[in-house]
Amino acid sequence: MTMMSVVEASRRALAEEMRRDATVWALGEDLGRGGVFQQYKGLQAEFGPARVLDTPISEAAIMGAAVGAAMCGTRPVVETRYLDFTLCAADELVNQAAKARYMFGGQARVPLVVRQPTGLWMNCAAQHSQSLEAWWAHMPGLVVLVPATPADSYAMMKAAIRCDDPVILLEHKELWGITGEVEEGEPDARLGKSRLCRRGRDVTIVSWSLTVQTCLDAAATLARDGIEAEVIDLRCIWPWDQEAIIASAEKTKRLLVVHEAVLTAGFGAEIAATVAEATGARVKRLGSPRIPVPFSPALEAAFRRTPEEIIAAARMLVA
Amino acid sequence: MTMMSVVEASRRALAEEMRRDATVWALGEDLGRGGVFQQYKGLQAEFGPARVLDTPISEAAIMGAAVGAAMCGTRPVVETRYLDFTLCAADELVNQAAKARYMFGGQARVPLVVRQPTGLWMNCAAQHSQSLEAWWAHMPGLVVLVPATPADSYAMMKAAIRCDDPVILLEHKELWGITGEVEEGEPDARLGKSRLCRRGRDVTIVSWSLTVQTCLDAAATLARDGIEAEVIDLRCIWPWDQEAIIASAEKTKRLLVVHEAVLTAGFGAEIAATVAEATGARVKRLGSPRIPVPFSPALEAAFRRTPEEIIAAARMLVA
Amino acid sequence: MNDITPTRRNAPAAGRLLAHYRTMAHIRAFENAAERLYNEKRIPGFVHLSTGQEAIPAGVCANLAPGDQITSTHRGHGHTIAKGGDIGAMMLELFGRAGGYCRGKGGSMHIADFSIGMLGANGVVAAGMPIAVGAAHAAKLLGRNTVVACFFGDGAVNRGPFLESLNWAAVYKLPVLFVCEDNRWAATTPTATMTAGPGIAARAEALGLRTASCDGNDVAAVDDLAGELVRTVRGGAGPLFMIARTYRWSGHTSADAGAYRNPDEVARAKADDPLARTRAQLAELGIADADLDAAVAAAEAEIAAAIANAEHAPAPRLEDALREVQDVGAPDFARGARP
Amino acid sequence: MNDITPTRRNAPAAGRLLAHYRTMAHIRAFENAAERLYNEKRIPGFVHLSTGQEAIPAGVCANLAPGDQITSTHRGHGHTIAKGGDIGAMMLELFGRAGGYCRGKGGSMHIADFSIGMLGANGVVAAGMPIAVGAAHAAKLLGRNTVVACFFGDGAVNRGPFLESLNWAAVYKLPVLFVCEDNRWAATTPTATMTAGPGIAARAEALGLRTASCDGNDVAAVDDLAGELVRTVRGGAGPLFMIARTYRWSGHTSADAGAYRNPDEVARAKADDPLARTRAQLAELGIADADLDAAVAAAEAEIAAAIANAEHAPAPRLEDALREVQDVGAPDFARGARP
Ligand SMILES: Cc1ncc(C[n+]2csc(CCOP(=O)(O)OP(=O)(O)O)c2C)c(N)n1
Ligand SMILES: Cc1ncc(C[n+]2csc(CCOP(=O)(O)OP(=O)(O)O)c2C)c(N)n1
Ligand SMILES: [Mg+2]
Ligand SMILES: [Mg+2]
Repeated sequence: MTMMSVVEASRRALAEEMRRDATVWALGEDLGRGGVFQQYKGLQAEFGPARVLDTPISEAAIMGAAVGAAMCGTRPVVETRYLDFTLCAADELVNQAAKARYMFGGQARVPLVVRQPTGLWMNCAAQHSQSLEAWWAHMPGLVVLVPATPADSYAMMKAAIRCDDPVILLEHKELWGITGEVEEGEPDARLGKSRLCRRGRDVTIVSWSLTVQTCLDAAATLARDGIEAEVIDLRCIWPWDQEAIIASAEKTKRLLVVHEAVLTAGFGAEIAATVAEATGARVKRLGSPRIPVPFSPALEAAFRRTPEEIIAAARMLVA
Repeated sequence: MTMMSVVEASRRALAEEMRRDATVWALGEDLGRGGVFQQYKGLQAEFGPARVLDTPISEAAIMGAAVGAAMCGTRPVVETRYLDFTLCAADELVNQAAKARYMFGGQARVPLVVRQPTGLWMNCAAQHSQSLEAWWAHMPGLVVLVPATPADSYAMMKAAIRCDDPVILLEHKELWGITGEVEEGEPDARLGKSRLCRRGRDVTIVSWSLTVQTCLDAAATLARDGIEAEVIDLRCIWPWDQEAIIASAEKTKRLLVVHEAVLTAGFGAEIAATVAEATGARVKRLGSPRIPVPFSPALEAAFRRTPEEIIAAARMLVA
Repeated sequence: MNDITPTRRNAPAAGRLLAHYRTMAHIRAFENAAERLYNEKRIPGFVHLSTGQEAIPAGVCANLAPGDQITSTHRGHGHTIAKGGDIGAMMLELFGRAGGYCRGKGGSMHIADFSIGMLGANGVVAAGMPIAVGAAHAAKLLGRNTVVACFFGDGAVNRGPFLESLNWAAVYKLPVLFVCEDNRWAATTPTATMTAGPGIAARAEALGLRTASCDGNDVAAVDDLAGELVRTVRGGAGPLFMIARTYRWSGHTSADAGAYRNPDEVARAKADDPLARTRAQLAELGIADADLDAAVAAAEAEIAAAIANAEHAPAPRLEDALREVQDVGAPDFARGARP
Repeated sequence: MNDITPTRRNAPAAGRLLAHYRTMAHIRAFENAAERLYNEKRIPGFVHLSTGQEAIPAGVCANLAPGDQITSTHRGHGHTIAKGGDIGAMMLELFGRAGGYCRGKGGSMHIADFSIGMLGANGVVAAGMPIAVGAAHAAKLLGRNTVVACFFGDGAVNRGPFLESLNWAAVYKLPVLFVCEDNRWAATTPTATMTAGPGIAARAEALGLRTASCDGNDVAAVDDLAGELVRTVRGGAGPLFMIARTYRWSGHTSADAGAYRNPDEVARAKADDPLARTRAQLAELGIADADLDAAVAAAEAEIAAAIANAEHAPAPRLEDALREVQDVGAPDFARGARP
């Protein structure tokens, strides 16, 4: 186990996969300079400009070429720079990458990783801060991962690269710098399995990515009042760990789902609806209001989950 | 009241708005020949080629130019031909149209209508059959309409054109030919209000677009067994009629949401989650499996809601 | 503007031309059958017919090695046949049968045969272009000496991916031959009315590609030009671009009568039949009419057999709808519709 | 390649040149201040600085009428100032204040002033291009005689919307002047390494637009060329395309030191300072140094006042986050986060 940051963990995982498998390559704008978050730092020096490819500002071609290259024996890792720019390549991702295997009756495989730096960071406003896991969850053919720790960033990067289907890797921009223990080597990413972060009996709190820590902070406060929250890091949006979430909600009889993305038709709805269908648990969701991400910190606060609102919602559920 | 088909109702509404307001115009590919579904038939002859504009196959420019033109004093009606091609203009729709008013602090208004022929029709397979109302519901700034009748096609087209914000008009391709009574003139589209199609006390069935009729068919069968289903046509995905749905679910204590779109993270999840949060009603959803739309009728059946499965689900809820 | 002048062979070799004729006869027979099957409501969905355009796939694909690849468009039957596709599997797919190319999941608009390097028809205009470029990128990364031929229509030149794909191929010097099938129409619109500037070749040249054009109804001309270009591309020259002028005999889809076109224009195009022209050339080279009739009859018989086989072949089972989506997170009916 | 040759005025009129100098001095002072504010962590977010590129917006916008419009890029402060924007409102926006141009919702990357026809900076490369075209399309539909100047960078020419927008403008003969600010870099990448073919002008010409280029650091040259082109566009000639060569003094964003660039290249560019060049020209025309110093001082004072005002201006209230989203279906906190 080694302490490292998310940016270091994901870089190491990518480098190790590139060493292991010569068909793995990364492409995107400005990768040769390390990428916007230095998540590619040093990789071009090691692997050369052909395998760490600097591209034109051509999102449709970046994604489309990656689809073609993935269908023809390579494993491209696409850097989208900011999730938001994926919208410039939506046809290539959704109508081509996600559907190719199926449309062609299983003839094509698209082992593609799409890295999407996600969410709030540095007040980048409406076109550089979106969280769209609910969109990808709704899109057949895609695997959707939302690591919250350096260990998961490392393990999921490896699993994503080894996956024979297209994987969306949502990398929250405010997590790059956090550090934690990472088990290097051949970790088991357990795609589809959640992580129990804190055991509790009174209420189940499910979250992912940046907001997991916010939920843990809230749980600590709740514990002081005698409310024991079970906090689960979902880790994967698709497939998601229905079994564990339903079991926990059955135990605690209360489910709270917390995410940064817009509440309306967010992935919290899928979880809450599934749990409501399967159990008698009370359910509640916390997410952002249905607004574009605003610039000013005073306004952007509407997009930040806080321990206070989680505490209030948990208390309400428990009451 | 006049009997007419959906295609006729929507064409009339567009023509009447174009007569009423010289700033309304329509743009898209092949409109001069009436459009793929003849929903523009005769309009270029009446309004000329500048206001019923044939465009290049340039989805990004169609949508992007419409955004610019909408911000500058006109009311464009964009024809996307098939919803699926909207993905070639996702940046223009999502990052520009939906966010412009907000990002610019209210300076810009984007009175844009985006017509998206939606859903199954003629076995057009994975790239011509998608239903993405859940995506648009998740996107702040958009109004999302899902008419199921000629009367609503007429009224909602007018309301969409008069709306000062971008409106997604999801026009199900299998509905073009159905006929019904239309109140012409200045109908009240009541955006955000649902329509009670059938009163019942045992279970609330919520649906929209093509599947409303399937639910009514199921309700007729259920009634023979003494189960009285309340069937509600949601009409609008955003804003949606939370008040009426919650009230009905409170009354019947059971909610069933039925849609053609993929179940996972579909809009049914938002409705079921909202109702579960607000009431003690049992909830259940029916939607398509998480697969691309297949071609063969034998497979495409997986995407068609049937009265039988609705009946079975309603019975299960009532049991 | 067109800065490549192919070295024209003095006379096409009869054997090669006859092979082209056979390919074209198969395409023609397939398209005629598809049209009839659609009109008789014997197949689901629509078909986009390439009748009248047969010489382009025939002439281009004759220059491709088995390991070479192609990407296609919504109008892909001819490309598939010319690349060596299995007519029986394609017909099964048109019928939506379990034994079809795509197990009934794709239909006409998503025909593919990855075993012969046919990387798929595509329902989105120009969407095959970046995919072709990516296939060539993979070939370069993997050190394969293969070429990708990217077919697309004249309507595709107004979509952004046209620019992005050509630029990409040129920047990375990828082995792609872009083949524009210029049939002058994009659905119901004359492409010229929607395409500004000096023309398609100028666009490609402005993106760094050398271009050449030919009469796309003259299979020998297509063959000559494609032969030269494929050799040059394979030699490492980077991408090249060819334009083959042709005409779409039918409507845009099988549902479209094409009534918006001037009947004279259509009649003139039909008089310029690529099959008839090849037949005349072959006659001049001494090939007997009977041999040519036999080629046509053989093609028609093959297609008839494919239909006979497909019409009563088993449909896929509903549960097959859940297969081939994805491994991790595969769907199940429990979480969706009924089983 | 560049097929428009502007009629060069014999000598720039001193008054006009002085006005340009004032505009440029304001932009320079604003960018210097923004950079300092970012470094001192006094403003949220990032800023993209146009230091060194001031002559282009100054020279182009001087030829626009108040009713004319512009679209901008991520690097939009200079465009806004040159079009006559309110420096105080822009500074308030950089600070995220309630009184800012966008009420604190947009920040530097979404500066806009619709009252003066500044239709917005844009966080997506090339996204302003179809919007500019649409604004011009509206002008044509409404019978307005206005012109839209569309600013974009050299990096944008590799995005699909570049092709789609130029083709659209040319097909419909729309009153757009495309202005490529060619600073040779796109973020950390030299654009030439990613741009195939004979160059940007050739791309525009292949799409049916006449083009011209000029030294973008010579405000008189920009003014002359833009003047001629705007007149031609306004006359109904359809879209035109100009390229102004310049250099980005700073890094890509305020967070980027730009260390990947050759220091000599940067030094050479800084020696070619558009403000210094204009100053020299003005000196030749007899304008006293003191007057020019006064212009700079006035600009700096105005910016200082804007900062002083913005720094302590009220922030927006949290509930304002819910305003200006949409009328029908407006959000509320009850259905989202806390109130
Ligand atoms: C992005 C996109 N826009 C529109 C369509 C609808 N469409 C299908 S084929 C076609 C015309 C294409 O013309 P061209 O590229 O010349 O090919 P041709 O049909 O002539 O072979 C159109 C508009 C589509 N499939 N994809
Ligand atoms: C579609 C898209 N891709 C990538 C980016 C990230 N990005 C912002 S500015 C920029 C460089 C743009 O270069 P250029 O167009 O030359 O403008 P300049 O910055 O030189 O003014 C990039 C890659 C973006 N904003 N949008
Ligand atoms: Mg064509
Ligand atoms: Mg630049």
